[in-house]
Amino acid sequence: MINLIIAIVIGVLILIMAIIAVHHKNIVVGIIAAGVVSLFASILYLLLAAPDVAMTEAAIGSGLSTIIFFYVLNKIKRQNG
Amino acid sequence: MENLNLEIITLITGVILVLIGIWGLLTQKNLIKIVIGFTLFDTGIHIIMVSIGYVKNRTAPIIDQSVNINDVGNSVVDPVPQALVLTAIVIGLGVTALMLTYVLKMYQKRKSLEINNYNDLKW
Amino acid sequence: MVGPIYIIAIALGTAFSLGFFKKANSNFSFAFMLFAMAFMTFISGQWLYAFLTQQQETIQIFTAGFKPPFSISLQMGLHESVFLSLINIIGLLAAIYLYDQFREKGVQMMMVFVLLFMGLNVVIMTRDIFNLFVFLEIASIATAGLIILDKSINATSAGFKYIIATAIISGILLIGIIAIYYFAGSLFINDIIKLNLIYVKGGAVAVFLVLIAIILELKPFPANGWALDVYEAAHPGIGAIISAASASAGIFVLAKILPIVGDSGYYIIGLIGIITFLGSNLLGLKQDKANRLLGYSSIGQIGLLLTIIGLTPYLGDKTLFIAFGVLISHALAKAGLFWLAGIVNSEYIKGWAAIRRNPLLLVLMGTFIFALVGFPPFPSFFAKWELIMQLANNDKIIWLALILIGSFIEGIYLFRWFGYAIKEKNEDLPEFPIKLNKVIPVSIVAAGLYLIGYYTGLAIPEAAIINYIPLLFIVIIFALDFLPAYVKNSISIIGLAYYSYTIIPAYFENDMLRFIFVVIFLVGGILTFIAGYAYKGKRRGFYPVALIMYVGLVQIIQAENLLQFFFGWELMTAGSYFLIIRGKKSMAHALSYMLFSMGGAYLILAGFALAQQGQMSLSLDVLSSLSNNVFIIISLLMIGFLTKTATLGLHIWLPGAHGEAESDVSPMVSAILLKAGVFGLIILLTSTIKNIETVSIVYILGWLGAITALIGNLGAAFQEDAKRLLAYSSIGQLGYIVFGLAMMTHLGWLTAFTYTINHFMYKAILFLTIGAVVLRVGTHNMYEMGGLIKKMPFAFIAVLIGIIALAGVPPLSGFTGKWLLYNAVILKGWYFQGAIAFFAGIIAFLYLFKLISSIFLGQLKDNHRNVKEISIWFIIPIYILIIGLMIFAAKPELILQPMGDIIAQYFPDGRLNWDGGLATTPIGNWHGTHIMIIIGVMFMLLLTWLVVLSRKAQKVKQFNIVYSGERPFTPETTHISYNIFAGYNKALGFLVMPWITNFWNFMSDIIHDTAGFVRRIYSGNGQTYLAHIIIYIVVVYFVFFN
Amino acid sequence: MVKNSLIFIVLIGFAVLLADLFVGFNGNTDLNTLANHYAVSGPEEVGSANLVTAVVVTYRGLDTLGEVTILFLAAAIVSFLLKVEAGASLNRKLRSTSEILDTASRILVPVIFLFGIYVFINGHLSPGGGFQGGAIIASGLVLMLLAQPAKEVGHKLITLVESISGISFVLIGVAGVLFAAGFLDNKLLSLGKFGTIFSAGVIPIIYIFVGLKVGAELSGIITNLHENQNEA
Repeated sequence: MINLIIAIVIGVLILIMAIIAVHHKNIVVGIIAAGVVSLFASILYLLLAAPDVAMTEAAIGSGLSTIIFFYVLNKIKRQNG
Repeated sequence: MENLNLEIITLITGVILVLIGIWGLLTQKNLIKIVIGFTLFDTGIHIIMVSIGYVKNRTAPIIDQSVNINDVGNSVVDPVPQALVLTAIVIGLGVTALMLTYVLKMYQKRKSLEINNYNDLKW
Repeated sequence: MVGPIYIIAIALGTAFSLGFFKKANSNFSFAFMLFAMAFMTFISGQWLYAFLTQQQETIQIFTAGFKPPFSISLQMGLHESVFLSLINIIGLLAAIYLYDQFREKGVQMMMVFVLLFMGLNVVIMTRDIFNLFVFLEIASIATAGLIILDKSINATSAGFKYIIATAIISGILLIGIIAIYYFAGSLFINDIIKLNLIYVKGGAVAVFLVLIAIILELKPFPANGWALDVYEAAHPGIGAIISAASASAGIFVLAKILPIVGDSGYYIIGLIGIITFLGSNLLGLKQDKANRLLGYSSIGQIGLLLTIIGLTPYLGDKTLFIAFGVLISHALAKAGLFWLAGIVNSEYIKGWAAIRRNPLLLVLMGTFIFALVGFPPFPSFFAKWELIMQLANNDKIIWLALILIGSFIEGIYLFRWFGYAIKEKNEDLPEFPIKLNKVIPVSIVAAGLYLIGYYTGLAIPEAAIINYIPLLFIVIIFALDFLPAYVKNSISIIGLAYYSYTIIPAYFENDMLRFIFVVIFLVGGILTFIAGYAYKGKRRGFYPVALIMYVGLVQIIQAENLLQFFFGWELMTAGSYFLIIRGKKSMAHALSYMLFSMGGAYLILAGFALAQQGQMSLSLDVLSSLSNNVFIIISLLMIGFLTKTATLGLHIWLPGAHGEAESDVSPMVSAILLKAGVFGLIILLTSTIKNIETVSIVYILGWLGAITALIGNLGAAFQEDAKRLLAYSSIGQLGYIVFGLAMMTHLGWLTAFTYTINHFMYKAILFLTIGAVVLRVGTHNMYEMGGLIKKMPFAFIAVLIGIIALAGVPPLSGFTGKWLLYNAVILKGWYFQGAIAFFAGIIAFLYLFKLISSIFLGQLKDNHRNVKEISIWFIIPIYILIIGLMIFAAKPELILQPMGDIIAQYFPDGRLNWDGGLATTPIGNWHGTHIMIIIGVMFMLLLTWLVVLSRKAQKVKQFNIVYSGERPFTPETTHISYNIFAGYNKALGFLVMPWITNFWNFMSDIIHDTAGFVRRIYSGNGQTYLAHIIIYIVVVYFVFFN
Repeated sequence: MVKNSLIFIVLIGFAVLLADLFVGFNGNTDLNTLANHYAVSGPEEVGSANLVTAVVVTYRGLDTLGEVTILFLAAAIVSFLLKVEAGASLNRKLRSTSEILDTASRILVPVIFLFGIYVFINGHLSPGGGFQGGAIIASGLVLMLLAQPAKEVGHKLITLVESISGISFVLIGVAGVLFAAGFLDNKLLSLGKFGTIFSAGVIPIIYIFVGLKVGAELSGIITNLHENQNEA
């Protein structure tokens, strides 16, 4: 039961974050929000008895992926300035 | 709450995430936002996949102290979707990295992140 | 044998090892990679060989030592080995072709390249649906990597569009796969097939998602903008791989997952396919960029393949053969064209005119274009034939029509493009370097097309008896193209003479009807070739194409079945197209000739298909035992043949095509080629004579023939260009022939045959003579000539005899024809039509008079003071023909009597009675020899009288002309034949107003405007393309699943 | 926004499609035959305590090979795209990093690397494996680069690791064909005692190579982006 409530809360958070990621004007916020979506997703995976997937999502989806986004964004900003 | 299972909640989350991702892909004009849309779409699919492999009240498909070695078949969730998701996540990362590199390259050429500025090829 | 798994091991090992060579010599890395590609080709090739020759059984390869569904398994069977070999060979050739790019871009590109092909290989072999997804991803990511080899902004943005589109498609595929796993509990394709998921709630949607994703990978219209941009922007070497290799793999994957969908999938795929085929080709019409055009054509061809797959239930066990023929032609030809695009390096198709600086490349391009359109002897020809026949057998008439329409549209832009390559100005186009490593792959695929075409032909019993030896002879002539023209001319004449010697005697004994035509074709061919000695230099390319036409013509005569007939028909069309386009200003005319011919050929094809429907035979005899759709079949075939006889409405190609052709080509395409249509009509009418439907059709045909005669002659009368005049005259003459045939009486047919023989002779004489004169004076315009009688007496006499014959004035054989015609008309009772034909005959005098008066009489032009008599090489054939004409005029019974016996088989009543040389009909009689003698005597008397009188004649001085003190602004206007029939024009001009030309132009405009409008959906915006994909999925889903 | 409303309608259509797809989904109560086989016979057949690992590395080893290949491809393409064209100016603007970050990274990076290695060596026993381990190693590298932006990372070393581990992976697969029952067969080595480090046949070895390879590939992508970062 507690799992259910956590799942619902996380699910709603994921969707909110996803909407922020898509619609927020600031790209940096968008990228972070997308990373948070991944992070929350990995919690869902834990709930779903998938620790392997959770680890991978955390390391790759919210970690490396976000870093790559930032590297590229940073590079673009530098070129702009 | 009787019919509301964990995996149904996550499945719905995943489906909506997929839709939000596609919405982002189709409506955002900023190239990076489009790539973000793709990652959301991808994550949504992964959540759907893991949800499908879940079996109620079972543990992770790892045989340790918590699992009765003689009754593994009745105590763990389906390992196959998890294995597939592992693969899919890594593939998704490769694709994302590639997309972002393209975006970078496009920006270097034209100094714009607006997708509408890359319509030279048409008809 | 080396196991298929080593394809993966070698490719991956190579790709991973290439990292070591980052700084090492690139040539070494290249050799290393090339070796890997060669090894992959070798493995797939040896399996193919084993399957074809050693009854090798299909094998399963289990990875990880477990049987499926527990582990991933691969399969190697005949079909897999065919596709793998095709893909790997293209890969190997592409690697050679891309050598410079590899050297420039380094090892990363080589890694990506090898991995792309490994991905495609596994995609074909795997039997696991998730594994399929992984390796499809490998292939599409590798493709995306190759696209941006070209670092231009367009290539980068196209690459971005490509990668987001494929990422979305893969995502859809993944959802489908996981849902299938949920419903089936397995990822092993064989297991999934057994479960019939389509009947499970939700399972059907899962299957749909997988199916639509695979279809989307194949770029269906209109959700394919991303792919078109890629074709346009990527290096053509990459375009070749996407179009040939990746698309082939995609088709295979579709065929692999199709059993999961079950029978309900066929309909969707067929519909998607035909929409893609039609839509893509339609939009191709407006395209003027070469690479993008190739993209449209590629997608169109894939659409055709989808259609074929979708039609599997109707094509039965022929499906594989048909799909193979279309696919192999598409893959090889498209790879070849893309590679050529890389060599020519011209963005716009007009720039391809540069290609003809290198004749070999031009021939290669022609090979690919004809292979794509489906001409013999390429695999696509036989495939298309089987496809159309099977569709007819299953009563899928609409599909049949749509496929032919799509093929026709594709032909329009392909031939327009080819026309630019042959004829568009190329003086100021940039030079392009020709590298051996680029030409070799192109040549190999072209050779492959011919070779595979030959073997596909053997697979159809009706085609297996086709005589390929004449075609081999043409290849030899082509190989000798470097020799001077007179050598090739002699070889060609010897070839035709030998050909005649081997086949003519048998026809003389057994089949008088075919004998006449084969003599016209072959003896006519020899005579026109004699004129070829007048040409100096090498005359590159002339002899092979002329021989193609003759071989095609003879094959029409020799054909024992419909397929052979059509084979010959298409060969003849191809050869004559090349002959026509050789003329100086022929580009547009050759295109219009080709389009009418192609349209006609497709009608004939459709007619044949319907005719053999349900008869289990392709023999020509099926035409005589029609039972269903008789009216439609006869109409289709008739219209098809009438395109070649240039009957009213279908004639607009002729004046330009004949008028602008070279001097010795005009008689070939006029006196000889047009008879192919007549022969077709005769075959059709003799076969269907007993069908009641024929009656009403030939009634219309009769009117058409008569009006054509009138319009043709009127058109000729208003011409100021001598060759166009003769061309229009041909339209009129063919109108008489059609009119005669349409009467369906003994005399009517005799008339038609007489006109056929006559037209062959006098039109050959006139065209040869006028052509020879044109060669001397350098213009077609009659008002720029004049007074040539003294310079060219032989030419004058030839034209004089020619026009007397043509006009139907006694004593020459034209009169024979006319006399027969009026007898036939009266007996038939077609007075109105007869009146029109009679009126047309009067108009013929007008233009014939002009022909002789304005060229040979009157004042000699200043600039023609030094012209010589026409070439002896023209005089020889002309006078041989004149002798023939005289014999036919004096002794018509020699031919007409046996002819009458033939016709009597079909029309025994109302025969012409012969009593020695005296021919009698119920309404009169005539004696060719006597008339000849009488008129000859009168002529001699008159001539003597004139000679005696002309002593008193006064010579008119050159400038003894007075214009009331006025100097004409343009001196030509004072020429007698300048606007000579202005008065008639006022009276009858409305009849020759270009109604028909306008009609066809209007049709063409409508089609082009539609294409121009529809293609705006390809806005160039990657996001719009994504939206197309999603909309496509949703629309297809709701159309087919709700 | 007409266009956006159109897209919205299409999305609703797509949502209906997905709803149709999952309308019967009510959660599993049991494993299907395939999963049950993996769960029941997996430990015996493959010897891996982590069933996901058993599926990833052995049963579906070809997928994993393909997946590694995809990362490899991505790394190659990124490196090709970001290759500094000869003659491009190399004016490096380096940010100063704080002493603390620098010191912390010096201590942390080796620990992170070790942790990554631990994760992929134990992939057959506990959650984790080659991908996770490789990703962790790559994050260590990121930390290092953040702390010391001027640091040159040995491309040669990365390439070498990448190539050698990739080739080894393929060779193990081929060895399976030659000496055992098929490509990537796990029984090339004895399965050992269930639940210990040295068990589960070649899985740990493959996972080491996968880990190294993934780590190298991700590092390759990141260093390429990083170096490009400093060259404007």
